[in-house]
Amino acid sequence: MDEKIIIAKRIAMELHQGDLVNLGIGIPTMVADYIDHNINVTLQCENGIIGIGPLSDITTETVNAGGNCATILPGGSFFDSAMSFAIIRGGHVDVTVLGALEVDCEGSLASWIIPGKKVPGMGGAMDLVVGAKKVIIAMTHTNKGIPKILNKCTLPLTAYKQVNMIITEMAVMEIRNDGLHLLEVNSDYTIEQVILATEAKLIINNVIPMKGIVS
Amino acid sequence: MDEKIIIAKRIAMELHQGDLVNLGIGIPTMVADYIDHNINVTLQCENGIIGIGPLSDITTETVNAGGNCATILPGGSFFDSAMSFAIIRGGHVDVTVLGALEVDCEGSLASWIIPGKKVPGMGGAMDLVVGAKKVIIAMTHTNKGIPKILNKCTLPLTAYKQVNMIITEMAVMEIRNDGLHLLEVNSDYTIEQVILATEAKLIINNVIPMKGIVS
Amino acid sequence: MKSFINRNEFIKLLKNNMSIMVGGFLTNGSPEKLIDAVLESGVTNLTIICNDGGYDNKGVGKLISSGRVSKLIASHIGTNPSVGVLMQQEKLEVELVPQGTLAERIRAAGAGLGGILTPTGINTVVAKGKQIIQIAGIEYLLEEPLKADLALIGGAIADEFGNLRYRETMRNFNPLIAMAADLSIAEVSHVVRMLDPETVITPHPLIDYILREDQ
Amino acid sequence: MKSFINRNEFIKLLKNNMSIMVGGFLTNGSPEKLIDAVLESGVTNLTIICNDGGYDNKGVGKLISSGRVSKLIASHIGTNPSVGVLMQQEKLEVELVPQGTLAERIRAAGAGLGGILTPTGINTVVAKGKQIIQIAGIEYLLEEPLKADLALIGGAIADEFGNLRYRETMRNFNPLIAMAADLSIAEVSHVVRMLDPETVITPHPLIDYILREDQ
Repeated sequence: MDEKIIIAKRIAMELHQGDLVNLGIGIPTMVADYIDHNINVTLQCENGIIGIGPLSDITTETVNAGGNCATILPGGSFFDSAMSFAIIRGGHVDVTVLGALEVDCEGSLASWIIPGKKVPGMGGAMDLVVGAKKVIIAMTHTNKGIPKILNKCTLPLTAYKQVNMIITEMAVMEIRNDGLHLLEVNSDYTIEQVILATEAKLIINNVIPMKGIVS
Repeated sequence: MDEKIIIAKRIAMELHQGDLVNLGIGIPTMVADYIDHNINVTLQCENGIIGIGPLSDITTETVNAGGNCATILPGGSFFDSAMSFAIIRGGHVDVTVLGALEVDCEGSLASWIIPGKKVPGMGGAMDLVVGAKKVIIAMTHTNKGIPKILNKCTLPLTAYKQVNMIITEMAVMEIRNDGLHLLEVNSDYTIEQVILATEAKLIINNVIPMKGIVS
Repeated sequence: MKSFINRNEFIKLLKNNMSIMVGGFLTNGSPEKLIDAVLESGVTNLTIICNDGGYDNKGVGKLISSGRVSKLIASHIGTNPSVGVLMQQEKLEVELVPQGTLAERIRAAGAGLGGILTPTGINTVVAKGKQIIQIAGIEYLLEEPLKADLALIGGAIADEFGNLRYRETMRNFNPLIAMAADLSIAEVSHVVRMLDPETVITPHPLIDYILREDQ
Repeated sequence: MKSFINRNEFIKLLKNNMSIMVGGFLTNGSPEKLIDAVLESGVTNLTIICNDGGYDNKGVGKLISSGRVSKLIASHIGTNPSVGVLMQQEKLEVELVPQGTLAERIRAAGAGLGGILTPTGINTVVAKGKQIIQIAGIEYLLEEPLKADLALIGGAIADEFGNLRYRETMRNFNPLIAMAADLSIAEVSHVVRMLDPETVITPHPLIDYILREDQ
């Protein structure tokens, strides 16, 4: 199974009936395809829509946060950017899923700038990770072997101590008060491989096989 | 002519084409009846309406700031209280007309509380006088002979240095940087009578008869 | 949205000492059925946050007159004589807040802001005990967010998803309180299948329950 | 509302060194005709405030690529390569603002607030040089209002009074900038006699001019 699909499928299992969810660009967007059809999850985009549906082949004036034409599902609504971020910052979004360049064991993340190289800007990410009740990072475990899960982020932060979970193709990790817990490991990998691919110290108690992977 | 009508008629002359205006309860409400029919003035109420029209004999869900059933005119709109006060505080209201218990020559006013006697509350008055571009006080010149236009307000303030004009049945006064100017006097009164009825020092240069009074 | 509930289910959510935000402006847009249910429930020692004290026998005034309210946070209390009487008897504590500040403090709580800076109330008793911050040479009061346990919303139309619209000036504080309480419950005049996404005022994730009429 | 104006009358309002807020999110809801007119006018050294840098040949991106912009205040610049190039050449100054903070700073200017306290950006470079205020034990950044000389609004429907509606996600920053600039000009797809007062998003007193199509 493609590693992006592994990540997206596992994250979809973190969504629950009635949740209002923001999915970032990239792997997070793919999560929508794997949500359990028996539950109602409402997706919102920070540009001002609740109830965003699948992408649209025809040009519409409904766009997602990536600027791509999309649809609105029954029960949806449109609003302005102040209302959108009032909803986000005010804690009304249950889960936000986004990618990151680095995450650390304190739950800080870096995702919006590589000084001297690339400055896309933070967009709505800083507000989303501060405001959402649960922040899940969706990313490949390493950057071609170089750890991205660090003791301390080296790049400029998107937010300090806001991440709750990290889900990669190798493992599911949770940030708790005492540090970064390894909860689940993809059975294609050993715990040792995960430790090696992770700079941050992992707290290991009761590791189970990563859910959602049908081998 | 009734003194309330004198005040309302004169204030109506301060309104100009395109103005967005808030009229308080009492004499200010009467101003609406005397606006020049050749100009478009839009009235708003702080409970969330632009384009409020005459009172309604039948029960409606459109009420004015006094809670009375009213109508909405063509071009009007409804919105919530945050938007309403964004418009008010943000300087988008051209003129606000309200009553006062006391006004002083610095432009401070007191209108919402008589300690130990009456505490109606400030409602939207504090925001209106701070936010509107022009603040006009509509009131009788004295309280049964006791001056209400003072050197310094004695009651708890509604706002400090926000009033631009005071219009009474006796006179039209303007608060400028150098003090309170007497601009117009109702020809039923002498300048001396106005001075006697006013505690605050009046700056008197070029007094003309009060406009809008047909003797 | 979670679901529709009936009067008895709503009453089970109520507890003594709760803080309750109630929509409405001089009872226009007031959720009378929910207020009646609070009255019937017998809960007491409530903190009520509402634009005004309503009338003796209408709106939050019913709760105040019945002695169920120990604290009222409002901008205006002049229409309900019970408020003044209970204040004098020291049975009711009243915090008067300028209307625009009240709206903005509620919005701040719902929008995840730590506070707002307003010019309203500077140099008045409203400023007492509050931090004053100077921005670009102008003084502003730092006003803190206002949250509640419960929001009782007077809506007009709900759809089956829980989206809300209001009618005419009934909107006032209703959309604001929907965001600022731990639990938000709306009563509406009628329920439709689906509202136009362009005209939804309160998106369904902000509403927890809608009162169902018992026949 | 003042009146309808044509392209040439609009161009006469433009000056070098102006600060201009432009609606739109990745050009969805972007006022392309007004932007083209700004381009045609030849004005330069502009400060542009917009959610993002648009695309090289679309939205505010057109102004940036043409070298007319000396400062850009935005949340995201990754979609327009010109922005990065001009930044490196030190021909363009960029201030990156988190999207929710940008929306709230613009709203604060339009609503007469001296600033807002947000948790977004705490412990990141966004906090640099800004006042940190602790409320109830939590740290917030004090973010100041953002005003402009001109707001260019991408509307959908105007009525003859100047009230505006938007379409789908085109709403985004448009209603916010309408309140925060000295002069606000909207372009719309069509004009109707009168909008339903319940569905007006931007009330007419907030709009100075509407662009009339030259045939």
